[in-house]
Amino acid sequence: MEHSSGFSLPNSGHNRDAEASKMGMWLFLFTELLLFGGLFVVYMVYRLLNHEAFLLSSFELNVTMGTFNTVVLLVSSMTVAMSITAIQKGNAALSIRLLFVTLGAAVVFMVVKYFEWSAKIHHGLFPGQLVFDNLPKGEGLFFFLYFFMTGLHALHIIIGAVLIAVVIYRTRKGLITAEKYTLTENAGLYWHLVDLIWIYLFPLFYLIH
Amino acid sequence: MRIGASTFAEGVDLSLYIIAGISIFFLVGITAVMIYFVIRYNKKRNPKATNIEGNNTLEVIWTVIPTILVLVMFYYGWMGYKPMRTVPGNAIEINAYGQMWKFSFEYPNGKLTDSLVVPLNRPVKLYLNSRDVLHSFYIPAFRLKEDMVPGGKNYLWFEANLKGKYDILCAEYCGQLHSYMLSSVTVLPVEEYEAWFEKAPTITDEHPGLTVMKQNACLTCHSQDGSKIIGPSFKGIYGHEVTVVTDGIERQVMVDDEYITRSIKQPGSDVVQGYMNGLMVSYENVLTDQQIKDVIEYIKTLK
Amino acid sequence: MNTIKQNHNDQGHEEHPIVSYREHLSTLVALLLLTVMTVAISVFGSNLRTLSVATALLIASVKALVVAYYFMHLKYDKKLYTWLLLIVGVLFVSFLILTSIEFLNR
Amino acid sequence: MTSTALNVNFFQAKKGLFSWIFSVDHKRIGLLYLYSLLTFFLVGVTLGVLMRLELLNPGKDFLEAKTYNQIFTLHGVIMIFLFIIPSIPAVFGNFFLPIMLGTDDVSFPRLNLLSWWIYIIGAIMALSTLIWGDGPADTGWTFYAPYSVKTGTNVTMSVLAAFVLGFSSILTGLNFIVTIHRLRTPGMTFMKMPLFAWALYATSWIQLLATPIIGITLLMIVAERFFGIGLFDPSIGGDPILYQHLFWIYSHPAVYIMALPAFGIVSEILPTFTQRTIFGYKAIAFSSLAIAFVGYFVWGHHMFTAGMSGPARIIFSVMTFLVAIPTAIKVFNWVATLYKGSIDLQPPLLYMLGFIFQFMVGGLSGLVLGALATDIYLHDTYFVVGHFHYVMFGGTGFAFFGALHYWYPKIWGKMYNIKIANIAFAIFFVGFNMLYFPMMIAGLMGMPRRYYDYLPEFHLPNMISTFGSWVLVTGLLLMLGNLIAGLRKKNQPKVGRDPWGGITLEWQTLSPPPVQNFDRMPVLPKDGPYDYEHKPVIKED
Repeated sequence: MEHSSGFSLPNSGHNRDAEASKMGMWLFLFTELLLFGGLFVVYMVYRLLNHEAFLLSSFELNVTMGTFNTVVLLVSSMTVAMSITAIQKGNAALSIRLLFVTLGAAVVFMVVKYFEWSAKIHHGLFPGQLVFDNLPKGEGLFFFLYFFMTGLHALHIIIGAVLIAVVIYRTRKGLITAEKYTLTENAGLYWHLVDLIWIYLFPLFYLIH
Repeated sequence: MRIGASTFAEGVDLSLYIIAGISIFFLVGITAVMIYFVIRYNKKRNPKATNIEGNNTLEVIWTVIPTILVLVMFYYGWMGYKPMRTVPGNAIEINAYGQMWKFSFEYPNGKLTDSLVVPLNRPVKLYLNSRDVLHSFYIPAFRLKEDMVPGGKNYLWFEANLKGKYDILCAEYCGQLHSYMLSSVTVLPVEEYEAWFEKAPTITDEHPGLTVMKQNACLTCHSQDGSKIIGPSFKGIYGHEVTVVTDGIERQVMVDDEYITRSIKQPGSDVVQGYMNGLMVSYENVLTDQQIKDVIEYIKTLK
Repeated sequence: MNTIKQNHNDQGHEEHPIVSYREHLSTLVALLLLTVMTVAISVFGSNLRTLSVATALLIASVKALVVAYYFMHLKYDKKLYTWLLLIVGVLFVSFLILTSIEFLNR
Repeated sequence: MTSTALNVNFFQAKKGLFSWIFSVDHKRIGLLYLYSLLTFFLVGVTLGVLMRLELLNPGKDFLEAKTYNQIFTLHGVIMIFLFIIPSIPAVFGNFFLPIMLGTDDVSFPRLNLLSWWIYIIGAIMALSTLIWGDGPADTGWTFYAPYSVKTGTNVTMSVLAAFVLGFSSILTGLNFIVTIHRLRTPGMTFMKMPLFAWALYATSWIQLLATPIIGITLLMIVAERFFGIGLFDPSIGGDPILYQHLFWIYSHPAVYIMALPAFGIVSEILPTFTQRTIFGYKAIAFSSLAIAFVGYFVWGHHMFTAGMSGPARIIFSVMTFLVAIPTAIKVFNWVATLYKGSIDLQPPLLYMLGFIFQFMVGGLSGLVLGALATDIYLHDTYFVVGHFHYVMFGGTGFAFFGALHYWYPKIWGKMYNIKIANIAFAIFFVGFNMLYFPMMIAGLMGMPRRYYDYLPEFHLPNMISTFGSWVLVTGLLLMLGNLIAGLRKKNQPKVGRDPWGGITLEWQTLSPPPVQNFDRMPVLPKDGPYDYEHKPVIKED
C-alpha cells in the first residue's frame, strides 16, 4: 500500500479557524434570538388579547430602575467593544480593565434586577403567590411573561458574565493576544446579544403605559 | 367513503375527487415512466450512459404545470370550504359542549340532550365549547369537523339533506377514553323534529341525582359498581373514611356532604390517594346547590 | 496526479480593521440619546398610546441595528453576516405578522 | 495533525469503548449515532407493533386504554425526536459530509461529540419515563395544551427530553453550516458541491432557526405544570390555540428537517447507479432552499379545524400548495436522471425507487390535506396517520436504509449479500404498503386517529394494516440481519475504493476511510460533482 506521506488536506477541521468560530457564534446567536422570538410571539398575542390589562400591569414596573439598567447595559456593551480594540492594539492591560468594567456592570444590573424582583415578590406578584392567583384577567399573563422573559434574560447575563470572566483569565495568562483574540470577540458578540434583547424588553414591559 | 348527508358533502367530495384524480394520474404516470426507464436503460441494454445536464425548457414546464395544478386544487378546496363558514341568518342555534368523554347539547328552549336531533333541510348552527380540554366535533357523514376549544369561540353550521342517524365522533385526542367519546345526530323531517322539540323531557322515575350525573358526564369517570375508571367509584363511599392528599400531605377524611360538595367545587383540594389530580374540572358554576344536593342524596343510595 | 490550485487558503485570522475608541464612544452617545427619546415619549406622550408603542419599537429597532452594525462589527465583517441577520429578522417578523393576522381576525 | 499513518483506517486507529464514546472523529461519531439510533428505532418499532396488535380487532384486546395512549405517545416521541430528526444528518451527514467536501472533519469536532452526548442524555430522559413518575406521557407527541398540563403522567420529563434533544439538533446544524462554509476543498464552489451537502445545508438552517421556538414552548409547558398559572387558559386571558401555533412553527419545518436529507440521499444514489450526471443540478439544489424557506410559513395547515380565522386558513392553504412545487420539481428531475442512464439495479437504487414511489403517495396525499374542504373532513383521521408515515417512513426511512446499503461498503469495507438484500427490500416494501395504505382508507371512511378502540365498520382496513405490520417487521429484520451477517462474515474479498462506481469524493479514499479521511489528495471532476464524462481515475492499490 502506498504511503503518500507529506500531504495534508488544505482545509482541515483541526486547523485554528477564527472565522469559523465567529460564524459559529453568530449562528448560535440566531438561535438565541429565536428562542426569545418565541416569547415575543407569546407576548404579542397575549397583548392583543388583553390590551388594557397589559397597560395597567406595566404601571407596577419601575421605569427609573429599568432606564438605569438600560444605560448600564449600553455602557457595558461599549466597554466590551472597546476591549476588543484594546487587545487588537496589543494593550492587554487596558482590555482587562475594560472587561472588568463590563463585569461590574453585569453585577450592577443583577443587583437592580434583584431589588425589582423582590419588590414584586413582596407584593405577591410571583406565579403561585396569593395576589398573583387573584389578578384580574390578563394581568397574570403579563407578570408571568415579565418574570419568564426577564428571568431568561438574567440567565443570559450570568452566562455572559462567566464568559467574560474566562476571557479576563485567559488574557491575564497571555493566551489571548493581539494575534489571537477570537474568544474576546465571541464573548463580546454574546454580550451584545444580551444587550440587544434588553433593548426590546425594556420598552415592551416598562414603557407601554 | 360514507354517504354525504349534508349540503357540504358535494363540495368536499368534488375537491377530493379532483385532487385524488390529478394525484393518481401523476402517481401512476411517473411510476410507469420510472419502471420503463429502469427496464429500457438497464445496464445490459444501455451500457454507456448519456450525460444530460438538464434542460431549462423542461424545468420551466414542470414548474409551471404543477403551479397551475396546485392553484386549481387550492381553488376547489377553498370553494368547498367557503360555505362552511358562511352561516345563513335563519339557522337554529344550539350550544354543543364537549367534556371528558361526552358530548352534550343545549337547545334554544333549554332542552338538554346528549345526542343531537336536527330537522331536515334546515340550517343549524352549533356553538362549540369545551368544559376541560380540546375536543373535536366530527360528523363524517356531514364532512364536517371543528375543534371544541375551552373558551368557546369556535362554531360550525350545516344543513342536513338526508334523513337518518349518523355518528358523531371526537377527532381531537382528549385523554384516556377518547375513542369512546361518541354520539349521534338524527335527521328528522321538519314536522317530526318540531314534535320532538316541543315535547317536554319525559318524566321518569330516575333519581334526580342520577339525571344530574348523566347530564354532566360524571359517570364516565366514576363508576356506580365499585370498579375503578378514572376517579374513585361512588359505590359505598358515603359515610366512610378515605385517605386523601391535601397539598401533598396525606390525611383521613370522612366522606360527608361537606366533602362531596368541596370535591365538586374544588376537585383539586383533596384528591383521593392513588388518583390523578387535574383531570376533573370544577363544577362550581355548572351545578346549582339543589343539583349538588340531589347528587349527594343519590350517592347515599349507592351502598 | 492532478492537484488543485490552492489559490485562496482563507484559514486563520482574516485581517480585521481596528475600530477606534472614539467610534465606540460616539456609538454609545447615540444609543443613550435614543434611550432618552423612548423614555421621554413614553412618560410625556402618554396620550399618544398606540403611536407611542410603535415609536418605542421603532426606536428599539434603530438601537438594535446600531448595536449590531457598530458594536458587533457587522460594518467591518463579511456582508454574509448582515444578510443572514436580515433573513433571520425577516423570518421572525413574518412569524409575528402571520400570527397577528390570525388573532386579529378571530 | 495527528501522526497516525495514512493507511490505518479509523476502526483500527484506537480500540476500546472509551476510544469510541469520547472520540472526536466525525466517522466514529456518525457510527455512534447509527448504533444508538437503530436501537431506539427498534424500540419504536416494537411499540408500533404492539399498537397494531391492539387494533387488530375492535374492543379491548390486551392493553389498557391508558397504556395504549402512552404507547402511541412514546412511539411518536421516539420515532420523531430520537430517530427520524437525527437519522440521516447525524449518521450519514456526520460520516460523509466532511469526506464529500474533501476535508478531514467538521469545523467543531468537540462540539460534534457534545451533540451526541446531549442526544444520549435526551434519549435517556425520554425513556426514563417508562420507570418513574406515573409512566410516559399520554398526550400524543404534540403535547397539546390544556390536556398536557392536566394529565398526571410524566409529561414534564418527556417535554424536557424533547427540549434537550432540540439542543443536540441545533448544535449539529450549526456545525454543518460552518463546515460547509469553511471547509470545502479548494475548487469546490457552492455550485460544485454534492447535492447531499446542499440538502444538509438547507436542513441545518431549519434546525438552527426553528428548534429554539419549540424549546421555549416546551419550557412554557413545564412552567405551566409547575406553577399552574393557566398560561393557555382562556378564563385568565390565555389561548389554547397559541400553544398549537408555537408548536407547529417548529414542527412543520421539522418535517423538512426529516425530509430534505432524504432528498439529498436520492440525489447521490441515482447518479451512481445510472452512471450519469444528475438532471437539473441547480433546480434540485435551489429547490431544497426554497422548501426550507417556504416551509416556515405553512404551519397553520395543522390547525384548519382549530377555529383559526378565515384569512389565516386561506393564507396557510395557499402556502401549503406552494411548497408542493419545489418538491414536484425534485421528483421530475430524479425521474429524468434515469433517462438514458446505464442503470444498475442494486439494492440502494431499489430503495430509492421505493422512496420515490412512496414519497409521491405521501406527498400527493398531503395535497388532499392542504386543501381546506378536504382537510376539514380528513384532519385528525387515520388518513393523516397514513399520509405522514408514507412521507416519514416510506420516504425518509427508506432513504435512510437505502443510504445504509449504499455506503455500507465504504463504512466497513465489506459487502452484504445482495440477493438477500433484494428479497428483504421486496418484503419490506410490500409490508410497508400493506400497513399504511389501509390507514388512509380507514381515514377516508372517517376513523379518527389516536383511537384505542373503533367502530366495527373500520375493522377490515385495521385488520389488513395489522397483518401488514407483521410483513414489514419480517422484511426489516431480514434486512438488518443480512447487514449484520455481512459484517461478521470472515474472509470476504476486499471491497475496493469504489465498488458502485460512484463519483463523489468519498469513493476516492480507502474503504474504510483512514483517520484523516484521505490517503491522497482528492481530485474533483471537471464540471460539477456528477461529471461522469470527466470522472477522475480512481487508482486502487
